[in-house]
Amino acid sequence: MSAIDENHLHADPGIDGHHPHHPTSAAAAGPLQRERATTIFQKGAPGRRAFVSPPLDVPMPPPEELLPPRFRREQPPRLPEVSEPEIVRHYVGISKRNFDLDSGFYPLGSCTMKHNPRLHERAAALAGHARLHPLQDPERAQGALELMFNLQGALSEISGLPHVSLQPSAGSHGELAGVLLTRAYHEDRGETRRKVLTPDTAHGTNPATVTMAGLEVVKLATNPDGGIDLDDLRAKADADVACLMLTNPNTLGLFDPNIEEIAQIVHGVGATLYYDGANLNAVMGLSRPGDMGFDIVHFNLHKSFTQPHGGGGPGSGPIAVSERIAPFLPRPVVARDDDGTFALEHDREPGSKSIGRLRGFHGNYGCFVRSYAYICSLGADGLKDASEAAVLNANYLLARLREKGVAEHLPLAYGELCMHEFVLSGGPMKRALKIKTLDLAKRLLDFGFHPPTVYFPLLVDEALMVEPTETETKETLDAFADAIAQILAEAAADPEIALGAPYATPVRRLDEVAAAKRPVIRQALD
Amino acid sequence: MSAIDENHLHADPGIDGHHPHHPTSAAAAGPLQRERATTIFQKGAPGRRAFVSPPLDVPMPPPEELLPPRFRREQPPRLPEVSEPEIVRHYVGISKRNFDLDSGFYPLGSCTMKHNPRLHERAAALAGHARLHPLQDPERAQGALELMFNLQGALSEISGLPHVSLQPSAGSHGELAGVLLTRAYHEDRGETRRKVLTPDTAHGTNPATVTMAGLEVVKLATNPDGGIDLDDLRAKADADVACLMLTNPNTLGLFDPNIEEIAQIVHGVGATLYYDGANLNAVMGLSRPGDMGFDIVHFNLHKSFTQPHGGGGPGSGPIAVSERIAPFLPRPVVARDDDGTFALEHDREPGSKSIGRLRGFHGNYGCFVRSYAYICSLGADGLKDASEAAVLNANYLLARLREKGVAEHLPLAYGELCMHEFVLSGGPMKRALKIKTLDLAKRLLDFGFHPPTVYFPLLVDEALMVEPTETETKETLDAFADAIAQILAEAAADPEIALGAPYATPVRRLDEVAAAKRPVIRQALD
Amino acid sequence: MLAAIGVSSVQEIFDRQIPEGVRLGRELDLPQGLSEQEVFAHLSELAARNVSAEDELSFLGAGMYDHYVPALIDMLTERSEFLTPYTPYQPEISQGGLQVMFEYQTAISELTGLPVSNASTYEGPSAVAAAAYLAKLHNSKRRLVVSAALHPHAIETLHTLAHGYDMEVVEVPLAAAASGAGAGVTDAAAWAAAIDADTSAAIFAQPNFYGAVEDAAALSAAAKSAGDPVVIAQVDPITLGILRPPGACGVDVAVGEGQPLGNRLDFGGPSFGLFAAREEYLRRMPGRIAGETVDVDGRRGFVLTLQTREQHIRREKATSNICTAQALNALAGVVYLAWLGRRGIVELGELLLARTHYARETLAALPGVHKLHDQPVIREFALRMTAPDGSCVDDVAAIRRRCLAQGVNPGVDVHALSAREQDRGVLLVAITEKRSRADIDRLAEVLGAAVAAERDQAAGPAPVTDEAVPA
Amino acid sequence: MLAAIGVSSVQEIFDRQIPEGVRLGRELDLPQGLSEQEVFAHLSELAARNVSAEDELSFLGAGMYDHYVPALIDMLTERSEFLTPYTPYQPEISQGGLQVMFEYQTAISELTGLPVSNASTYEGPSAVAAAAYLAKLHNSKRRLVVSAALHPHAIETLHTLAHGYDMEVVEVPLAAAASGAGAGVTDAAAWAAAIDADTSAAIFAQPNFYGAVEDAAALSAAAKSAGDPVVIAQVDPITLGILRPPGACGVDVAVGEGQPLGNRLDFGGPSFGLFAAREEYLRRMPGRIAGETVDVDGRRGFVLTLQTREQHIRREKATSNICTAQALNALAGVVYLAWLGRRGIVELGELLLARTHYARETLAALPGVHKLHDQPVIREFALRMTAPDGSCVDDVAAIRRRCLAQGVNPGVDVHALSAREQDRGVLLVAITEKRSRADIDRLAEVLGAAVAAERDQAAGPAPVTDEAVPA
Ligand SMILES: Cc1ncc(COP(=O)(O)O)c(C=O)c1O
Ligand SMILES: Cc1ncc(COP(=O)(O)O)c(C=O)c1O
Repeated sequence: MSAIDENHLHADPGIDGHHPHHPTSAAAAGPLQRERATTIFQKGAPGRRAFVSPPLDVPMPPPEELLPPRFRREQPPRLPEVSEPEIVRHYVGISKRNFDLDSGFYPLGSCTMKHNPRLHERAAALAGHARLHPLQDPERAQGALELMFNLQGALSEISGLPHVSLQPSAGSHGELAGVLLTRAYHEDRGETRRKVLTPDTAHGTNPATVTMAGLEVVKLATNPDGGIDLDDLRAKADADVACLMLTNPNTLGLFDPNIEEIAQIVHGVGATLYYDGANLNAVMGLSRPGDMGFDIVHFNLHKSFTQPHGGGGPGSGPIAVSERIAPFLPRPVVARDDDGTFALEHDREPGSKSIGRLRGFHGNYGCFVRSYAYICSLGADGLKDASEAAVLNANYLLARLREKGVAEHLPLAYGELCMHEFVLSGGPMKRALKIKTLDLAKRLLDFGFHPPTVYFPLLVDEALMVEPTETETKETLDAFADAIAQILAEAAADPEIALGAPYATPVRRLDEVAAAKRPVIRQALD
Repeated sequence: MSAIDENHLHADPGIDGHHPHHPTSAAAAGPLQRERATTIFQKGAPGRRAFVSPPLDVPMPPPEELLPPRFRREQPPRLPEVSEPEIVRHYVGISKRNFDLDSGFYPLGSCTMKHNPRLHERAAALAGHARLHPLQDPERAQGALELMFNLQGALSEISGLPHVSLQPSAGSHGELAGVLLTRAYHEDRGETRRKVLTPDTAHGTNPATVTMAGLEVVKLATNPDGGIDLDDLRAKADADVACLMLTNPNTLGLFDPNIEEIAQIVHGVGATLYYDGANLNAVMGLSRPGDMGFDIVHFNLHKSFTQPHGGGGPGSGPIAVSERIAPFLPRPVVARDDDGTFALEHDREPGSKSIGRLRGFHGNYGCFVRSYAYICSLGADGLKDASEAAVLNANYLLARLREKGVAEHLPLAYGELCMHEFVLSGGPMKRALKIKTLDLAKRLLDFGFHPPTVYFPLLVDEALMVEPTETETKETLDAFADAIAQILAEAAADPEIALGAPYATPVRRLDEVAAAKRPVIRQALD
Repeated sequence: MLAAIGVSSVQEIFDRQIPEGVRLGRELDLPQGLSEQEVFAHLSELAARNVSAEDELSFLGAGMYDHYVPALIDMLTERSEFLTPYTPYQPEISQGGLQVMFEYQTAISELTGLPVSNASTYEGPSAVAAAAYLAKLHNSKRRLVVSAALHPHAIETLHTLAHGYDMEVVEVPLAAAASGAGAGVTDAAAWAAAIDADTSAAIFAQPNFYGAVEDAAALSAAAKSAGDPVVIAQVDPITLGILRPPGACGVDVAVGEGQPLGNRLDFGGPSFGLFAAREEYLRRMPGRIAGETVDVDGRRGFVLTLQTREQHIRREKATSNICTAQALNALAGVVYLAWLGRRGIVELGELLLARTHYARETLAALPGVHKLHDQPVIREFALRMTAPDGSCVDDVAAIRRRCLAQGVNPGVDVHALSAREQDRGVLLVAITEKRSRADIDRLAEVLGAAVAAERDQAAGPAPVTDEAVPA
Repeated sequence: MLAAIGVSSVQEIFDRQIPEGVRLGRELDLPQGLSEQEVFAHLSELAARNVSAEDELSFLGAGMYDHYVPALIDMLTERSEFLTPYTPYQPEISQGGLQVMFEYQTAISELTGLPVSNASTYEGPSAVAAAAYLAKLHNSKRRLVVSAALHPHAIETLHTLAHGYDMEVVEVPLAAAASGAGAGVTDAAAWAAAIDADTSAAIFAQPNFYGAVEDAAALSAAAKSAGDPVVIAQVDPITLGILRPPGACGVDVAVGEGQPLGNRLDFGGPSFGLFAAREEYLRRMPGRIAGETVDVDGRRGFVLTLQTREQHIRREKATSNICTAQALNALAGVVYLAWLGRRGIVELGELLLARTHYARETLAALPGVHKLHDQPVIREFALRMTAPDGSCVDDVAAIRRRCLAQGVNPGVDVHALSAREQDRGVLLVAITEKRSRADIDRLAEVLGAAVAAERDQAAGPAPVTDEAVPA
């Protein structure tokens, strides 16, 4: 079915032409829809298996001697009993029930779904990287440490901040590190600041992080241009403010023109400025958070630096910080000794100000390999080109969506131009055409597109947040714009089509309320 | 669509229930069907590219000096102009228009579509195998030569014949080697024998090979039990017969019970006996061609020894021969020297009787790695188990298809039991239900199964040749049998359904006549 | 494209949006781009300067282990359909990923004997801290009692995060060597004593960092009778084929490092953290959870469920800030478990048990090498190196260096990892199914020689040239 | 299952079918089966005993070349959808594979400048023999005239197969060194003289085995005026971005080894053979051909076409016996060509041209090292090693051994490959885009020293210890 099988940009998105008002009829059911989901636990048969054990080549003392019965499990866990061919068929089969970036356009705002070059997978799979134990002696892991050192350096240069920790496991983990760093910084100065300012456009991880770090969220208003409301900021910036967390360009895809003044205000009250780097793809080589006045930045290597998203991770969320924050960085970091060798610097001295570790070992090294490969491939010029192309693509697509027929229904929420992404409002569409942003999104599935991010940022009515990235062609952008126009035209004629969408997906709209009300979160076994 | 997306064995094979007699209506079109095929040459835009050249790091003399204009190409070949993301999307997209073994049952008779363990791909990809140059000095390729030596040994043991050449590139290449060996053998004895006997059940490559090797095909009749007609054989076996080519079990899935007598007759007139090893999967560790009296055997590593079929290759067709044929073997072969090192034995002495090379280098080594891994995994016991399971599965599926409702329409063509495959006749079905074997096959596509081999062997009316292999589960065999029964029942009610099938595939029945009449075999470019 | 936008250059788009003062105005100080083959050559060269588990006979463990990863895992995780999508926000086109989560949750629930599992957290140590946060949300108490026999990284992470939670961490020491159980296990008396009514969570590891099988049921029971903490166990999933599962030992929340389940070493990440709990914690769990439901036509399907726990809905009231987690690693985990299967996980457990036992007995028979404790061990165990006078050898590093020179990495120098006094002289040795008896015997030979040489050297100077052959 | 079949054991199924006299009755004399990890360890150990192009600085070529294979090829060829189906007998569910064939045919047609291409043959040398068979079918003549500057394996294969075709092979020698062009190219006069009215095909290689660019147009024209043979060129596809294509040189059939196009070395196979021709040969081509058509609903689609040429339809009257060919390798080939693209194939050609020229000039400047010929070269060239007295060095092997000891594989000892007198003292050096200028300079250094040492040794005994350091 279209949504998951092909990037068929010019396809007829296929509701049965003869029955436009009965789109849910069995006639329209695609073949994957006829297949009922069956888990691996429901397959196989007793005694089947894939694993063959290596031989028992040591003496076998009585089992009780090795592990007394009171420690022993009584019944084996009811794992599947399946052969290798069955496992392969099962997972290859369900993989086909996924839409993916290699199969079509994925303009998911705030997520930077750029192409993932396969070179990176090849490099990361080299035994010297993939089979390197994290506790290998540093002298015997010099290649890995050099890679991390170089990556630290590149991220430092890109962010304009001198010190980097690669440890955090994802963006929100980086945020947590950042807020804890801020706390440590203030505490070190004998201050207990409790408030963290976050604009109402902020990503959910920002406020959630603040709470987990024991601080308190104070919301900042957005001005009519989509930037921080400076008056609100001035009013709230007081001595109890620990930090302002900002995304710039923000989640509206807009670069805050007052960023210098914002920094001044925040620093003026002794607070730190935190940069949520999820939108860094707009400004690589063009503008640097450090130069804007930020003290702490997190990177999402899985966004700007093309670590594949894996269906929801793994990611990696390194942070870069200014000098004043550096003493508090999580340890270890990688340092180069005078003799050119690389070392893990632990800082275990008694007076250490480090906030400590955030996780085991050194961070998601496998992601570092990929992002480092990406930085090497693009280089200084290529990174800038990538951001320029990302912004060009976004503005072109925006221009296409500001054409007549679309713009009246889906106006740009703020601004005129945009950076790497933009946010439309589905409010007029909802009022005029009686379909919501959700319906538009679901109908896009039938056209073989992943929908944009929907209902975020929260301050935009019926928000639709579109991020095309630099690796898409003009043909794809045009096809997407055409699809939006077609869906709107179709809705003008008959809103039921979108309201009932999708039709061509392995399953159609799912009952999320029932799922949450009586959660079934594992396969029942007998 | 079902056929290529899921091994959905219990799915409703979905013709629109409301319009059973209008299955070709647009209403039934699946989404992949709405996508028009577009080649990579029709994508991209001028100037786009994936390749980035390494730097020119040497002096660049004037181009004419390096390559005079008369040798130069005037216009670059019109290759595609596409970026890496476009290439990935294109080929990932068209890959989804293929049915494959990892996605469903593939009982293609005579092809042994058994599971391809991924271990083999991993092993073959090791740089020590994949990046080994064929002209590496033998002392520096000892691992590869040992692997080839061990594989030669294993194939020798499995076939019961002492000498092996790994050189042929596929089964039919092995046949060509075999017939040339036979010719060389007779010529060496001063005889010019012109005739090669092939049963009418023989695979097309056998007679085609005979012609290419300059000999003449003489057909042998099949007796009512499905074996060689001994009288016909006796009548035709004369001093001008060079060879009898036989598949045993033959292409009816039957082991010739007279094999010993056949060998006697053939050897009695001084001819050689050639074993087409395509069906070896029935008898590994159970019966050996050498012990049956065969002089020359080819193996299809891509069948019995699970080299993935790749959409039509690569394969590999090693041959094993008896002592009397050995002097004529293609060279080089791998030998072990007294000191335990391995060498490529060329036999370039003036008196060499070798027929010479059949191709460059040493054969399809990448396939050797996989098949050797397979033999190591299974071992002596496992190979026998595999053949036993293959035969058990075939007989079970046969039994299921001899149930009422099926057997009257699709009787077993010959015999009672079978070996690893069996051949049904669709003749009664055609007469009673008005659908042909082709229609049944096409309708199976809608059920998500690859059809069996059809219209082969030629002597069976409306033949359907089914080879389930040992790596399928009973559940799969049952589902397939159920599907056949369902299609027959459906045809009894309405033959039009099968006659119009398939419905759920990316394209439906294709006009092969038009394709052959005015062949369009490349993308037109302007 | 520029015409459609209404600008004359790309530069103009930036100039109109980014204030001049914060434009970079120069090129980044980074090397220029390279061709694919050059990048690959560079990354290969870096890889070649690492000694991987392929390049030496390695007994390193302490949290990540060189288990065999079956080839089908690579094939599946490299499929575009699993590798390149993001979090399944659009369930209609993400049933593959959602079903994988559901199956993963089932497998983890089975392994741990606990009814609910999330779809993954980052990795092992941070999962411990995440469990502590769950306890905080659950009972709003302030004390975290943790066994000192946890992985040091887990303890350190807990300290870091507890500061954010405004909670206090109390470490329960190891039992003294003189006690019945020997050193290397949690001191049961101290454990019970540390837990009070204000204790939010009581945390131990099973098997613990020193490889010892703890008396999990006893620790849980003691905790419950000393207060009302959430009992958290950090477990090693590969042992759960043979070890009594946490759900059957009174544990409330089980967390652990998932790497042993079909994930690469990757110099420490990415892997995944498993997180399972009793039913009552379900609505406070961190991370994604896939749930079963039906679509408008009644077809079975899966969705992300209980999202009101999550940051994108609940923002500052979320139960966790986690967003991107470890879906692909969890996929590898569940495929690995399917590959092992119901029998395989037991067989593998028994093999590890037997080999580890053999290794421990063989090594502990060497002069100067002693078991740290007598508890059962499954795939890892701690040894203490002593000088001839019986005092513990400070310089495990020197012994290790001698082994490394022979191509054998004998395991982890625990003091170098933890910097804790209790860990001086301790070597942690991991045995996976890839380490055969012959490998273990080779380790015994090399380690025996290394310890002997160090003891000799301690006794007086002697040349070591014959051992200093590079690997 | 047995009950359904109506037997009491599997054994019975066999006993009832296989005569007792030919039952094996014992176990095969092979080792017992192994676990996946053991098999992988064994195959890894074998791999480790090969010196691959990753382990040395290699200038080996002579038919297969260490070009860079982009990562996306592995990803695509490893997709189940391409890896595991067989020949597309059922076109409705094989459009992916069929379209790949159609695209491949287009790419080969573009490269060669010839209108028709099949979907692949086995590999290079056997493709030459297959082309000869096409000539036989076309004109029923008996003589095959072949340049001695073909790859020796191609000539040997042609001899083997020609015996089956009942055809005679006549080799045209190389031009003598004294001639204008130097040695290493086909002797134009002998070529013209060898071709007569009974000549079925005239075969040359472009560039030829010695790396020389032949005057293809002249050879074709000469052949056509000397008789009416099918003119067959064995071409190297990677050169066709810059070299005049066979279709523009009067060639009728172009064949060649496809390995340089995105295929691994694999110790010599599998790869693919390309096969393209003028329109008039279409219905006698060997192998699969995909053709465009429409389905019953008018959709564009692809099928295997012109199957009446093939063995499964025409049996003894087929134009070839080929069945399983090299579909997956051809897929790698067309993906590689798409990756290079219209510009890339030219840029790559220019880079190879420049580097190869540099390498030839640099090496030929070494004492005792000479160009074999003066023809232009693109990615490979032949050198002749001479003793100080100007005679050719017999022992290229000794020179190579000295280089190998330095980690440099200087190329192919041609005489060892061909055993032809003409090839004594000849070293064939291949340059790919992976061999940088620095690599070439290193080769020059090592080869220069090796030749000098051999010349010294020829002059009198001298110790070579300082060079015999293992790599
Ligand atoms: C603006 C913004 N901030 C933070 C995050 C959190 O990053 P991660 O998912 O890597 O934890 C995201 C990612 O979705 C984001 O879009
Ligand atoms: C019985 C039989 N013989 C010979 C062959 C030819 O083998 P290959 O396709 O490897 O050339 C086949 C394969 O299809 C076959 O089934």
